[in-house]
Amino acid sequence: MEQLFSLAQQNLLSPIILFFALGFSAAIAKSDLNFPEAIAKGMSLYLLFAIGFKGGASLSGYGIDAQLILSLLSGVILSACLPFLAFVLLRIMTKMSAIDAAAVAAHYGSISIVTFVAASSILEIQGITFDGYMVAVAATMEAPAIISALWLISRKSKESKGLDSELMREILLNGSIVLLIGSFFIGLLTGKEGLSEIAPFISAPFKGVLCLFLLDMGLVAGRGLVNAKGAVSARAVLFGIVMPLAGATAGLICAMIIGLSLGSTVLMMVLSASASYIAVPAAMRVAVPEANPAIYLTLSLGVTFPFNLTVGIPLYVTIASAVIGA
Amino acid sequence: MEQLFSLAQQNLLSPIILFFALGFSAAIAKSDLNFPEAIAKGMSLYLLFAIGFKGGASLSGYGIDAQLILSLLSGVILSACLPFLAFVLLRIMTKMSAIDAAAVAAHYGSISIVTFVAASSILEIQGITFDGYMVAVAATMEAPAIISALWLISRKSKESKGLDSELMREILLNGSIVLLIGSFFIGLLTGKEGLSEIAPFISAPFKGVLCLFLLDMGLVAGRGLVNAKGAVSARAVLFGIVMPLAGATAGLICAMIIGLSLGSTVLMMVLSASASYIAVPAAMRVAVPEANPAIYLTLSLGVTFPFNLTVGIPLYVTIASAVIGA
Amino acid sequence: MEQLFSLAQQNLLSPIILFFALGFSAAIAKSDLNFPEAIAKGMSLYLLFAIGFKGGASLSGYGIDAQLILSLLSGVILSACLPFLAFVLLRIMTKMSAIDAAAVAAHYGSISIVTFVAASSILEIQGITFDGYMVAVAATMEAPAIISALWLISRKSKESKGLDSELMREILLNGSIVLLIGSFFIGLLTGKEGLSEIAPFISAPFKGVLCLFLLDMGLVAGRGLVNAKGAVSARAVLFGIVMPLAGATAGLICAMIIGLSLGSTVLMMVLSASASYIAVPAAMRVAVPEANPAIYLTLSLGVTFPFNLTVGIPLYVTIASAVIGA
Amino acid sequence: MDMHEAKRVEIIIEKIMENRLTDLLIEAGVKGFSVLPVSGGSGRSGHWSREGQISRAQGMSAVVCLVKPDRLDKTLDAIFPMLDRHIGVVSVTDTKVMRAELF
Amino acid sequence: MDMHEAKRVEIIIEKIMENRLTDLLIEAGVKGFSVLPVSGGSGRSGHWSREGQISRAQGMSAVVCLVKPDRLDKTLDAIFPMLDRHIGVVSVTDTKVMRAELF
Amino acid sequence: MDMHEAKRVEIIIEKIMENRLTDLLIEAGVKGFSVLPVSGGSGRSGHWSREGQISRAQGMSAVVCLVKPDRLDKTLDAIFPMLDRHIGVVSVTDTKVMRAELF
Ligand SMILES: Nc1ncnc2c1ncn2[C@@H]1O[C@H](COP(=O)(O)O)[C@@H](O)[C@H]1O
Ligand SMILES: Nc1ncnc2c1ncn2[C@@H]1O[C@H](COP(=O)(O)O)[C@@H](O)[C@H]1O
Ligand SMILES: Nc1ncnc2c1ncn2[C@@H]1O[C@H](COP(=O)(O)O)[C@@H](O)[C@H]1O
Ligand code: NA
Ligand code: NA
Ligand code: NA
Repeated sequence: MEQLFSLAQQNLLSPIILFFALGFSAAIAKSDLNFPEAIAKGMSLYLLFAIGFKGGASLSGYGIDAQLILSLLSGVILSACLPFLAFVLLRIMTKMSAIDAAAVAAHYGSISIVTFVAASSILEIQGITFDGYMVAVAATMEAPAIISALWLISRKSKESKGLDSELMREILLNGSIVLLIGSFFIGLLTGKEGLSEIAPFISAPFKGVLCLFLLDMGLVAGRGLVNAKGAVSARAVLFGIVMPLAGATAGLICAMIIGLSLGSTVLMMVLSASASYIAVPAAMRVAVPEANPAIYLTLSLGVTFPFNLTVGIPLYVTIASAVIGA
Repeated sequence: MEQLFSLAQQNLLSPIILFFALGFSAAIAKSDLNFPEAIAKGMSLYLLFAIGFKGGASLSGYGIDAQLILSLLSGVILSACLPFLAFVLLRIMTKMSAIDAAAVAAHYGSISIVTFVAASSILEIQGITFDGYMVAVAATMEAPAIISALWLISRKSKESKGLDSELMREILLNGSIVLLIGSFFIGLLTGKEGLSEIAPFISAPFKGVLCLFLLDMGLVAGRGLVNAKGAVSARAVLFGIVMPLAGATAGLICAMIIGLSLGSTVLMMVLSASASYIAVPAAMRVAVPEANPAIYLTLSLGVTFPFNLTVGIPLYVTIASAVIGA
Repeated sequence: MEQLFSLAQQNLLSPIILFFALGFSAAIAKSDLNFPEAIAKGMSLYLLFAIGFKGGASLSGYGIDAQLILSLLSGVILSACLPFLAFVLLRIMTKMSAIDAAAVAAHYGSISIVTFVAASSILEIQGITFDGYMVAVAATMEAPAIISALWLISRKSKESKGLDSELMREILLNGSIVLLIGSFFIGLLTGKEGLSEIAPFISAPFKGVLCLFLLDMGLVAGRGLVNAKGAVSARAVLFGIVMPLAGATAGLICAMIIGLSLGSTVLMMVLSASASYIAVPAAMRVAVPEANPAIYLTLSLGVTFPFNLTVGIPLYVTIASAVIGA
Repeated sequence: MDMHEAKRVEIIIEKIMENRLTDLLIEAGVKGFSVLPVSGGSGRSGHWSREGQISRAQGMSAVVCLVKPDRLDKTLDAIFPMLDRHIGVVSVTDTKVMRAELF
Repeated sequence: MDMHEAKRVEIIIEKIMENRLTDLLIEAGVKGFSVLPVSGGSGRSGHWSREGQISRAQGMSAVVCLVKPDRLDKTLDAIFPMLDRHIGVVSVTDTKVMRAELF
Repeated sequence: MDMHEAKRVEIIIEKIMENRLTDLLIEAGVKGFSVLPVSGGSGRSGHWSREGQISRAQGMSAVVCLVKPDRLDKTLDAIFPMLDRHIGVVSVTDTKVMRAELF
């Protein structure tokens, strides 16, 4: 408990969280502070490029072992199954329509890469190591949730076009996945040598860019909340806090079964707990335009993302430490 | 006198000034060199983020003392009073209408943050230290001038809507102020530790970004001059040179009364001498659309900004050194 | 031969080439990965700024000698003459119209600055030094080719407006040239001292930015190829490979006549071998709108650029080493 | 296809006034509008271009608003005072829309 | 100047549907179209603005398509099913073009 | 509201020709115009999209020019030679404007 409080406090006073809070408050206060779309996109490309490459480089020299493959498999399974858990929770906890619930569920099966990055920052500060391949696990968890959710929807709605091959290609080859996986493999191929060439670009300034990026995320999340006033019920907000806890528990169980290290366990929990706000919303707009984007964006970006960032991550670290031991 | 020349020469040959000159000449020569709007905005967000944070971090560990509070107070007073000085000078020196004169006056009461940054760069090269809280002083000087000018205008013009609450909020919560002050407080909170985490992003590359930014400023200032040909009289241009000198004098007097250090005195002079070209023009377009933007933008960005950058800053350093002693 | 293979292999496994390949494949696979236009433009401004400045700074302290002047002269001559060679080759090898052939020829006389940068990266890794003024040579080679090609066209076509003074100004003062030359002179003026001030911005992160930039180039080149399917014949593609070899040979001969060092010889070959895809296409659209942009962009960006990047540069290094000796 | 008469109101106005204008539109009861960026232009107050601008005071936006014909006058009346003081131009074009209930 | 009757079809649609829409247009035989970015807007589904958006799911585009009058119905029929499910508005305006052969 | 007849001339042209076009417009005596970015399109010369382009040779702009009806012919005559050689499309739509003195 003590560890939790000190960790939470340390986390809340870290620059990345404070910049998120700054953006969030500025948006609520209706300041006109904003980032041009191109800069926001550029920063997110930078983050994907950097974490992909660093993950791959840190893995180079190691062979492929069973744990790596089991981790990737767990990722796929978690991503595919969590939407069902989310769907059931939503139908019990809220009065959301089946279509809306399924769309929300897709988001919670998939992942938020920035939450992952924030968690790895915190692990680094704590001196807790994790496996480089967790980046690849993150990538495998982006898409399966979408397919599960579309299956849920196709059961409920005659009208839904569901998953055509065009959409399937878009989901699997979406820019974030391609950049993340591509950088990962290039890092893997070029190894420590490649890393040392570009480290001054992707390592040293990384934290600073992350601060600016989270400032923008705060602005976007805050504005989203302001605009969505009323779109989301109190019960749905509660779901936005309960679901990450449930997801993290599922992630913890998987990690324990595979026998992951403490750091990787935390990241598996974080991935399971986090909700997508880029790839999945796009897929939902295409496949299920009837679902209300205000609901899923508000929950994922306005509720669960800040929750994980501030309370969730320190909590997952504490729990994993207690269960697994440092 | 000798010090002035060597300082001026050194300043004129520094990369930041040379890049400004490059941009300026490229614009005059009608080169198509230009920066996308998003990149210019991104660089200015970076600069505000960096100087705010560094200012705050450098202050952390020190308590709030009388000098800090007196400095902030001086800032507010200078910003509120300088528009009156500018207005009188303009009415004496030029044939500008009262509305235009008041709008111009607002700009000279407020500040240019890039001039401030350039001055602190020069101080650093000279090895002259200054107080981190001068960043906060800069922030407090953005807005009061606008209010003074709007009061001047409301006396002259029946039509003017003046200052509605919406505009007031926009002025006080404008993006630059929020980012500057926000980063300042986060720097203050996270202190040296926070700084060391993000220093590779905000300290090491800072000078280089400033060069690129000033290149763009040169392009914008040069194009402004080309487009505004004829909008501004020779007497107005003279005002654009006399007013910063008058402002710097006022800043010097305040600094001496409070007993600021040499570096902080120079910055107080620079703030008083500089003219806004972002926040104030925006406020004037909303509140006083009758005032001609070609006049105030040309004076502030095309005359006073280059003057301060090239001649002004070394001059203020020399004067402050002579008056206060190193 | 062995050296060639080891060099080629080393080159093909360098991060910059791998990121280009990633972009290229992502585009072919129709991934939606893309860089906002502003970010692409920002990165190219950064690269020009950095290489110009570093070139100038590395030259400062040295006087102007005959070799420098002869190199610049060779650049002008190569750029002015290569279009004739290209034109003849095109007329012999392909069935392209005279207008299209002339437009393509202009591209091959001019240069690609990114190919130049990639080559200097490879030289640095190989520990081969080169002269800073090669950056200036690159700049002088941008424009002459355009004039030669327009002369070729004016002979063939009555309709062509050819080279009016407006276009001439645009060509000579185009943004890339101004930034490259401007940064070069500022680097020259401020020397090692200036460089040390901004090195953390232009040196350390340079390679990383280049990787991201080449990722984007790969996307653009790949999409260009996809869209241009059918616009370019197999014979034209062959030209896109033969011409750089011919150009490199011409560059080698010139370099040997002047007696350049190994590194500078390689760069002279690379400049002669590379084809423009920014300045020249723009000039052609204005002066020769009848010429089909799909042809010259596909050849320059889709064929010759990847060829030089992957096979060409290691080949030129090997040949130059063999001919000149290390 | 069933098409219905409508008016396409296109307002080109300073970016800084954009939010105030759209607030007026909403007050006047329009059911929707779209804002398009304007990257340059020319008028009595001279030539401008967005590239390289750092001042948020400059730049214009184009606000396109499709309205039912009977709502047009109310809409124009609502925005006229702002347009009278601020630089900008308005054009109103006859057009046809699908799904009349949206406008 | 010789001018010919044409229709200006303006479709404001979610960016994420842009490629699907333009594929439909091409299938329907239109000879060209232009896409303009939309930076913000308002409608039944609320107010939005492109700045600060990180989700590619949000944001709209304006697709402008000049067509010969006799091709209009086919064009509208082709795009209607998509517009019926997805948010967005369409307007069709009478206009005149030079060089009729292009449309 | 007092509205006056006017023509809305919309010219979609290569970005690289934008300045030359607007110079022609100014020479032809138009009192103003606005330039809107075009982010993609399709035509005889194929499909293009602005994202990821590094060549300033590509990309189009939309120039919107509101003119008095009696100034239309002069305007079109002025720009026709350029449009004849360069890719791009022009449409002219009847519209109404407030404040006739501006056009
Ligand atoms: N006749 C016109 N057609 C289209 N846009 C115009 C016209 N006149 C003015 N504008 C736009 O309105 C802005 C301000 O016009 P002005 O107030 O005349 O300087 C210009 O920069 C253009 O963007
Ligand atoms: N009447 C209208 N005029 C112009 N654009 C509209 C109109 N209604 C809706 N839009 C655009 O279509 C988007 C979606 O509209 P809606 O489906 O009503 O939320 C809005 O954000 C606007 O960009
Ligand atoms: N019918 C059309 N409607 C709207 N824009 C068009 C049309 N045809 C061509 N364009 C635009 O003009 C550009 C060049 O057309 P083209 O010369 O036919 O390749 C296209 O990329 C579009 O942006
Ligand atoms: Na998840
Ligand atoms: Na001032
Ligand atoms: Na060449």
